[in-house]
Amino acid sequence: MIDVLYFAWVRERIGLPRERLETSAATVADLVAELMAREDRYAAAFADVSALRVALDQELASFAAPLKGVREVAFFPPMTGG
Amino acid sequence: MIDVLYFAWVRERIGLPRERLETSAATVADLVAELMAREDRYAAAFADVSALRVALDQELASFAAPLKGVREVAFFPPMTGG
Amino acid sequence: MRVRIQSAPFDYGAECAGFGLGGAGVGAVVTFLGVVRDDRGGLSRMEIEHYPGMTEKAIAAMAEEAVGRWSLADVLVIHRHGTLQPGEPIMMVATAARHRKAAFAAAEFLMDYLKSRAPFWKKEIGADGAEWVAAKDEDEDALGRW
Amino acid sequence: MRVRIQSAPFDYGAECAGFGLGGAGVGAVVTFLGVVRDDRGGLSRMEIEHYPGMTEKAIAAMAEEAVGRWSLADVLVIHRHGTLQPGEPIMMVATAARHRKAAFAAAEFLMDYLKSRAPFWKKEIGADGAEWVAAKDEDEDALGRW
Repeated sequence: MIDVLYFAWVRERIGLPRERLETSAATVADLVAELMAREDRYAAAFADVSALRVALDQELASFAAPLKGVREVAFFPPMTGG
Repeated sequence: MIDVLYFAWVRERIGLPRERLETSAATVADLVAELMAREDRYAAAFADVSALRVALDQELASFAAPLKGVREVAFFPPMTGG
Repeated sequence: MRVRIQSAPFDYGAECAGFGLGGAGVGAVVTFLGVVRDDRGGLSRMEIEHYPGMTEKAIAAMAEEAVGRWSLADVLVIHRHGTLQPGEPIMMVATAARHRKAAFAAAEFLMDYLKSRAPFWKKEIGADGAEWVAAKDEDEDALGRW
Repeated sequence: MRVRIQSAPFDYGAECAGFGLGGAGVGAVVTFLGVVRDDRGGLSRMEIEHYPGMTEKAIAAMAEEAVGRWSLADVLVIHRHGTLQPGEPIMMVATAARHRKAAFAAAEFLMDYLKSRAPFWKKEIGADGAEWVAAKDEDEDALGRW
């Protein structure tokens, strides 16, 4: 089981802030492919992953990163703090 | 008549903060030569003009600048504000 | 070193008062205040979303790096989330160092990293609808200088 | 635009409070505080001499140039003269602009020019006597970037 969090317009497109999933995805990219195959709203949210960022256990990571041992994945657009 | 002001260690070496002089010096450098010829304390203060700055009527100037029309000349070391 | 993430307003003047003072080696304090700007004149409010947990960790890591790189005597970061009005303070950064160059560099470093690496997202709500603020290439590029 | 040259202490927190706010276009405020540092541990006081008249004119000219170059919404410079104790605030600069880059650049510009072009001279009085602070080459060199 893995916690998946969505922020900003990713959250709005998918329609929920977080969910708990059973997945056998080996990498972030595999998880994205799995989600996109589930429903249109996921396909829409992940249509352009170059516009997205991912964090694994609250650290920025790449879409090629492995999910082994990870408890929390978060997807969001580029940050706009400050 | 011209007002001549001294600041920081220039003031300390010459021993006064300002004086009013009658001079026919054409340039700042001429005035410095006149002063140095007056007394040792002036010669000591102006020994190394590369360590000094000059302002004419409260604007930074060069030692080659003409004195015509100037009412106030100030000599001081490089500034250390801030 | 203090990092505060909060929805409540903060008092910039009160935070600046006395910041970094008390140590014999501090010669320079730099403080930065970010304010909600109403560029097009129709902004009714800004909503700032963040990632609780990651936000604190990410900013603490930036602040620690700044302390190490510029030998800061103190650093403070405050960042708000939630609903803000135009003209309201969003966030502040303060740095205290021996010399002005270090205090300025550390404050600019923190601002550049907060802009692009702290998990905040801004949404502008105005007369003509709501829009997520897009990240700017120049903000990403600014990281290159560090 | 305000420039104040004074022997009296000033209250950094109070000066920061509300500085630059009120205009819809202000997104960034940078404030700098310079403090008397006791590097060698034996400083009993600092005496700052200045050139009344020229000081105000020189700083006003720098502040006007900064306003023009970085489209500042506001600028404030306070500089003390007379006798100061270690740890006491010497001077401050505040800038308000649309974006952070302009506010930072203007504040650093003003600091660089105040260091080398405002007619102040510092003398340190300590256990081992009194000494005029020497101007640093790096401060003069810093002007080159503007």
